[in-house]
Parts: sequence; structure tokens; C-alpha cells
Amino acid sequence: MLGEQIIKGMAVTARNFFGSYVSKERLTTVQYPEEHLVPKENTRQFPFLVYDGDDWEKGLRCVACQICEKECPPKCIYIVKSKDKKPDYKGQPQLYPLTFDIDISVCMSCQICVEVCPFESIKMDTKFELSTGDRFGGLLISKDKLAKSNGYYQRIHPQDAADSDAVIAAEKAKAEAKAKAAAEAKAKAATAAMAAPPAAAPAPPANPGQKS
Amino acid sequence: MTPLQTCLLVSALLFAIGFAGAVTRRHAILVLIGIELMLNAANLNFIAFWRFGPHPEALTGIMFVLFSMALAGAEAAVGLALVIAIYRHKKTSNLDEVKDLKG
Amino acid sequence: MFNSLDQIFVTALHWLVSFVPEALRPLASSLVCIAFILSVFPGVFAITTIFERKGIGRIQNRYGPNRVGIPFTKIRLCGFGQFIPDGIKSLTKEDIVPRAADKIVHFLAPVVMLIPVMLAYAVLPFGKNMSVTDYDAGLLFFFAVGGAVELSVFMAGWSSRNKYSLLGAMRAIAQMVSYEIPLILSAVTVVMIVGSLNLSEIVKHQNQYTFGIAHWFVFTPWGLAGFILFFIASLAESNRTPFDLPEAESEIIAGYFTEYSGFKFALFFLGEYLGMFAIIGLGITLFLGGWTSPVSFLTWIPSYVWFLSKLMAIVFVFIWIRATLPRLRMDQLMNFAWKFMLPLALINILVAGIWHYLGADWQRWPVCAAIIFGAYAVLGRGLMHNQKLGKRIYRYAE
Amino acid sequence: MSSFFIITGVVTLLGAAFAMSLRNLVHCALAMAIAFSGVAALYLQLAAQFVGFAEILVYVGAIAILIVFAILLTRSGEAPEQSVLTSGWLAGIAVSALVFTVLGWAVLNSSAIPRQTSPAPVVTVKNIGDALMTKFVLPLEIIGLVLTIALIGAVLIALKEGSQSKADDEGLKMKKPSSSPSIPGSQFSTGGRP
Repeated sequence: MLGEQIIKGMAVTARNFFGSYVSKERLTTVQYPEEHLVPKENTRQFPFLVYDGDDWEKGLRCVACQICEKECPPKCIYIVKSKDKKPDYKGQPQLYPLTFDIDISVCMSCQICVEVCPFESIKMDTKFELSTGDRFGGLLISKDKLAKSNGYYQRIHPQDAADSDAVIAAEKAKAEAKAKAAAEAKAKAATAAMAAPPAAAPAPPANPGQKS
Repeated sequence: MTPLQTCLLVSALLFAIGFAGAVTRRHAILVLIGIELMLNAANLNFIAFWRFGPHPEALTGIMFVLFSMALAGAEAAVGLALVIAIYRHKKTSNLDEVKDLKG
Repeated sequence: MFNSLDQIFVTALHWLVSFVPEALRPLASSLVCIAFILSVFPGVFAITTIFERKGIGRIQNRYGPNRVGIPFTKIRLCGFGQFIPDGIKSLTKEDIVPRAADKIVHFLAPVVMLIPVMLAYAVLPFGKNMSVTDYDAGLLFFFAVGGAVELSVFMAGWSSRNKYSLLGAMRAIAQMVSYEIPLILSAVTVVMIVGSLNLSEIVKHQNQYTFGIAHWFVFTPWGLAGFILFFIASLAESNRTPFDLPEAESEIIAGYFTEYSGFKFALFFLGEYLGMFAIIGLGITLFLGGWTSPVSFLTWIPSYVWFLSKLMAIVFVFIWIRATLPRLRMDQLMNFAWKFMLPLALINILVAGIWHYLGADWQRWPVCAAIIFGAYAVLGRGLMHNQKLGKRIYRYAE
Repeated sequence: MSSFFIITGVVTLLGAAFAMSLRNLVHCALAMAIAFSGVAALYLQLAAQFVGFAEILVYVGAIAILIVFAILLTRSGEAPEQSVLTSGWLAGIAVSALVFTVLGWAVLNSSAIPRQTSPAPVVTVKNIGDALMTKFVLPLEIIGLVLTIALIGAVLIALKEGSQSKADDEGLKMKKPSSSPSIPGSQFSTGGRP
């Protein structure tokens, strides 16, 4: 009979119409400014710089090696190296970035900077509400705004943060072990020198800014 | 000038315009438009004479116009079908080029 | 009390007109009526756009617009203020005219669209004693001005110098011409039974009650068939889904108003919706009793309330159909009009004649219902078994 | 005679004059629609309501549409480059001017034209229907027959006939798009016309 299927279809849409008022789980829309979807574990929007501790200027992991600047496909990173050095988490004296700017109007969220960074210092953020009224200054984000604490990183990407913390801990342990070994060697040398003063050879210069 | 004369003058001018168009334009469709205008002029005459005539209750004028409208519709349909058929044969609807009897 | 509430607009009109001198009263009266139509129906249009968006949203399990409420406040009104920014947006947008377009015709097309649509409201009775003009040949007037819309569609499509516009215009005209025939033929049945082309007369004929139920024509076999035919044809005449081929977004961008923007686009949009309301209003007047109430104990509700609520109910069905059915193909559209609607409308005229001839006898009910149902079944079977509804065969493209 | 009648008459005549004198055929058809609407308005002022509405329904709603369809089907939507007038157009203008002069002279000087104006007759649709079904029933039937024949005839004439028209189709398909400076995007240019 002509028209049967039309009536069936109309019944389906009518059921949807009334159902959407009755059961909330039919509605998949997220009312955006009030509600937010929980971002997925691997969401990535835009890079940020990780720092340890409380003071972002002291704890910044970045050593201004400029690998990310060179690797960045759209060339949106701009780094100026510092003249002096300051100790990093291992206690070694390192350069630090005087300027670290990222132009988010150019960045394409490719994550290559994260892949190439040997110091676990640049990571991807999940924040996406970056629009601004200022077309030029507002889209160029500088070091102070890019720096986010390690705690924040652990919160947004728990898995990745655990991995990178493990890497850093391993590095640190290695450095400590090395320093310890060096210190032991030094102490041994010192005792040996004490024991035999004529054979007092200067120990190989250990890390001067030893922290631990 | 009485109202009837105004109507008749308007209709005469409409007829003259339609006639001039029908005989001077080359395109077949425009000739048809001219003929339609002439028919309308005649219809206007019928209505004017019915309205101002001595026996409006007889409705003859209105009936004539209704039938002439139906005929105009038929004429337009057949005429345009002819124009399209000629266009298909000759690839033109210019009346100056459609004058030989052999198709 | 209810009667004065019913006649409040008529009283207001008389009161307003009484201020002007005697000689100017007809003019003043028509001006007030024009102002009334020009203020009420665009308002209904604005509300309908919101209803449409929200309704389709709910049918697709979305919210639809639910943000904009009263400006400068936090009150949201479930998004019913949306038409204000929509209107401001479309009226202030840049008006772009294509370089190759025929400027004059391009400019005139939306105006020519709106004039006949507005004229059509002149004969509709919105309520008791509430039709603007009471032409003896009101129905003919409605169909006559409705025919002029096609010309504006052609003007818009041709003057844009865009192949999509022209294709859309050609589709629109072919569709409107084809569906105008079942539309008029289904209205003819009512004219046959009532014996008048006057729309107020037609409503008066339906304003009687037996056992408390109104004599609406839709409650008779021929009236039901006529109403369904009229409904389908009016869907096609107002270019609504599933007959929206003239402006099929996925095929020809926006059809005949592809090249229109800003104010002119808004005029086309308005004209399309006002045409839809006008044709629905005619359908209500012809088959659903116009401004009368369906049952006798509800006659105290003002007549214009009945008219508007019937109008909105049918608009809602239009929206519901739009959200349900997919678009027809061009050959299916034409087959449906010429091989199903037209024969059924002709048989319906025959049935109306039989109904009139059989008189007040009860036997006319089963007889007429049987003829119509049989014709429907046969024609429907023929349409469904037609090869044209199957896979399409292309003649040139292999 | 009111001034409104004069205005309507002037609009009608201007529409007709434009319909006959513009170069672009589509403009001609649209001007013709204006002229027909003007004629319908004249009918309304002559108290012939039914005829006026029927005029709009038939001429503006049907014939104008038919004509624009024919214009597009014969690819004459653009103004032609060569002259739009026939070779003997001066004679045609002269003859039509003569026709108008004679008619106008006759109208203004005839003694058969009634001088007094009668009040407008009231004609209801019912009157017209009664007349059509009684006194004019034979013409009505004949008109029905004529319309049916015209319908069938028009379909037969415009129908593609057999193999010959198929060849025409091929010809149409093979024909290259016009290289003349037609406006881009216009599908119905006259460029390809021989």
C-alpha cells in the first residue's frame, strides 16, 4: 500500500521528537561554554614548557638547545640563548632561554618539538580556548605564559608525565651515581693522597655545583 | 471623451503596438507575443462594450472574452510547439531564415 | 463577553476608521488591514523559523537554538529570541550582485515574489468577519495571484546568470506548474459542494454542528481525499521537503536564489514562508473549517485563535515531514504529479458529484469511501510497480 | 473616468511597447507580463472581476511562463548581434500607424457609440456559471474539444520524432560551446547559432 512506509518513518521521527524531551541520554549535545567534554588522554593542542618546583624561572627544564626551533616545520618557535648558565635539575650548569616565543597562529600542533626534545621540557597542552582580540601580540606567546608546572603536566597527561618523570628520575639517578662515584673516587684519592702525600694527584674536577 | 471612448482608444493603441511588433520583429516568439497583445486588445473592446453597452445582463461580452482566453491559451501552446519544432529543424527561430517550403 | 473578544479586531478597526473623514474611510480601512497583515504574518514567520530549527533539532536528538533570549538580559526564553539576531544579520549583510547579472531584473525578482504572496492574504478569512476583501471570486483571485510567483522565480533564476540559479528556476517552475493542477482540482470539489468561490461562504457552510461535531469537509470521504491531495500539492507549491528540488542544497546550492544575499535573500526567505502560510490558510479555509471550532462546546474560543492554531499545527506537520522524508528525484516528482495526484483529483471530483447527487442519505458514505479507497489502492499500486520508481537508466551517460 | 484608469492604461501601453521594442527576448516576455497585468487591472475597473482574475491566471500564470520556457528552449535568451527587425520594418510601422489612425478616427467620430454612462453591472460568479451551463453550453464544449486537440497537437509537434531528431540531438551534443564573447556561466547564449 502506498504511504505505509511514510507513516512508519513519521512514527520514528515522532518518537525521537518526544523521546528527546523525556530521556536526557538521547541528547548527545554538550552545552559548550557551561559544560566541557573531558579531554582524551592524548589530546594535544599547543606546546608548553615544563618546570619543576615552584619557581618557573628557576625550574624551567629547557636548556635552549634550539633543537625544537630547528625542527619546527612551520618555524613558529623563537629562542634566544642566555649568556650565563644556571644549574639544571642534575646540578649541571646549563644555558637557559632568555626568550622563548611560540606563535600560535603559525603552530600546527604537530608535536614534533615534543618528540625531538631531549630534556623532556616541551610538552603538549590540552587547553584550546586560545582566541584573542589582539591579532599580533595576543597570538605570540612568550616564556612566562608558556611555563606550566610539572604538576599540571601530571594532571593533563598522567601516563606521559609518569613516563617522562621516570626518564628524568633515571637521568638524575645516573648523574647521582656518577657524582657519587666521582666523590668516592675523590675521597679515595684523597685518602690515598693522605696516605701517600707525594702521590697527591689532583682529582678529576667533580661537578662544582653538586646539589645532592 | 466618454469612458467608452477612452477604453476603445487604449485598446486601439494596444492593437497597433501588437500589430507593429508582429510585423516588424524577426523572432518567431515575438510575433506570438504581438498576436497575444492584439487578442488582448480585442478582449478589452469586448469588455468595454459589455460594460457600457445597453444590455450588460446578457453577459455576451464576458463569455466572448473567456472563450477567447481559452483559445489564446491553445494558440500559444501550439505556436510555441511550432517554434520549438522549427528551431530543432533549422537551428534558428528567426523568421527571415524560415521561408523555404522544403524542410 | 466572548463574542466581543471574538470581534475585538473588527471593533478596533471600526473605532480606528471612525477618526478619519467619511470620504477617506475605505482607504483608511484598507490601510489598517494592510498594516495588520504586514505586522502579524512576518511575526508568525519569525516564530516559525525558530520552531522549525528547534523542532528539527529535537527530531534529530539535538537541542536546537536555545541561547538567545531577551537582549541585554540573562533571560534565555529557550532560544526564542533567536530570530532577532537572525533578522539583523540578514538585513545588514552586504548585498552582492553578480557582475554579469541583469541588474534590473535581479533587483525586481524578490519584490515581484513578495507582492502576489502578500496579495493572497487579502481574501483569506482569518476570523469571523475578518477577511480584508470579500471577493465573490475569492478562490480564483488566490490562484491567480499564486500563478504570478512563478514569474518571479524565473526572473531570479534567469537574471543571476548562474547555471545553478537557472536550473533551480526551471525545476521550480516545472514543479509549480505540475502541482498547481491537483491543487486547483482538489479545491474544485469544495466549490462544487458549496456552490460558491467566496471563501467566507465556504467557511459559513462548514460552520454547522451535528452531535456537537462540525461539518468540516475533511470529515467526509471526498473532503479527506481532497485535503490530502491539497496538502501534498501545497507542500510542493511551497517548495518544502520532500519536494524541495528547486533549492536542493546538495545538488544546486540554493536554486534560484543562489546569487542573492543580504536583504534580497531575506525577502525571498520571507516570501517563501508567507506563501506557505497563505496556502496553508487556504487549505484550512477549504477543508478544515477556517476559523470554526471542531466541536460545538468550544465555540467560545475566539475565531482567530482557532485559525492561527490550525495554521501552526499544519506548519508543525510540514516541519515534521521535512525532518522525515528525503528529497524526490525529478522523474519521480513528475510521475507522482501526473500519474497519481491528477487522476486521483479527477476521481475525487467525480466522487464529490456522486456525494452531492446521493443527497442526505447515509449510503453516500460507504459508496464514496469505497470509490476513493479503490482508486487510491489501484493508483498507488500502479505507481509503486512503475518502472520509473526503480533504478534510473541513463540514456547518454554509460 | 478616474485617473487610476488612465494610469493603468498608460502602464499597459508602456508594457506593450517595451514588449515589442526591447532587444532581449526575456525582457520582452517580462514586459508582456506587465502589459497583461495592466489589462487585468483595466478589466477590474470595468467591473469584470472574474475576467480580470482569469486574465492573470491564464496570461501571467500560464502563457508568460510558456513563452519564457520557449525562449530558453530555443536558446534566445541573449540579445542578438544583428538587427532584430525584419527587412520591411518601415512599412510595418507605417501600416500599424495607419491602423491606429483609422481606428482612433472611427472611435472619436462614430455615432454608434452610446454617450451616456450606465452604472456598473453586478455580475456574480453564479451568473457566469449559469450562463456557461445554459446559453453557452455548446461553445463551452467546443472549447473543451479545441483545448484537448491543441494539447495533443502541441505534444505531437514538439515531440522528438524518430531517428532524424536523434541525429539532431547528436548534433546538439557535438556542437562546441560558443567561443563568442558570451557571458561566462550563461548556459543559454546565442553564440552557437548559425
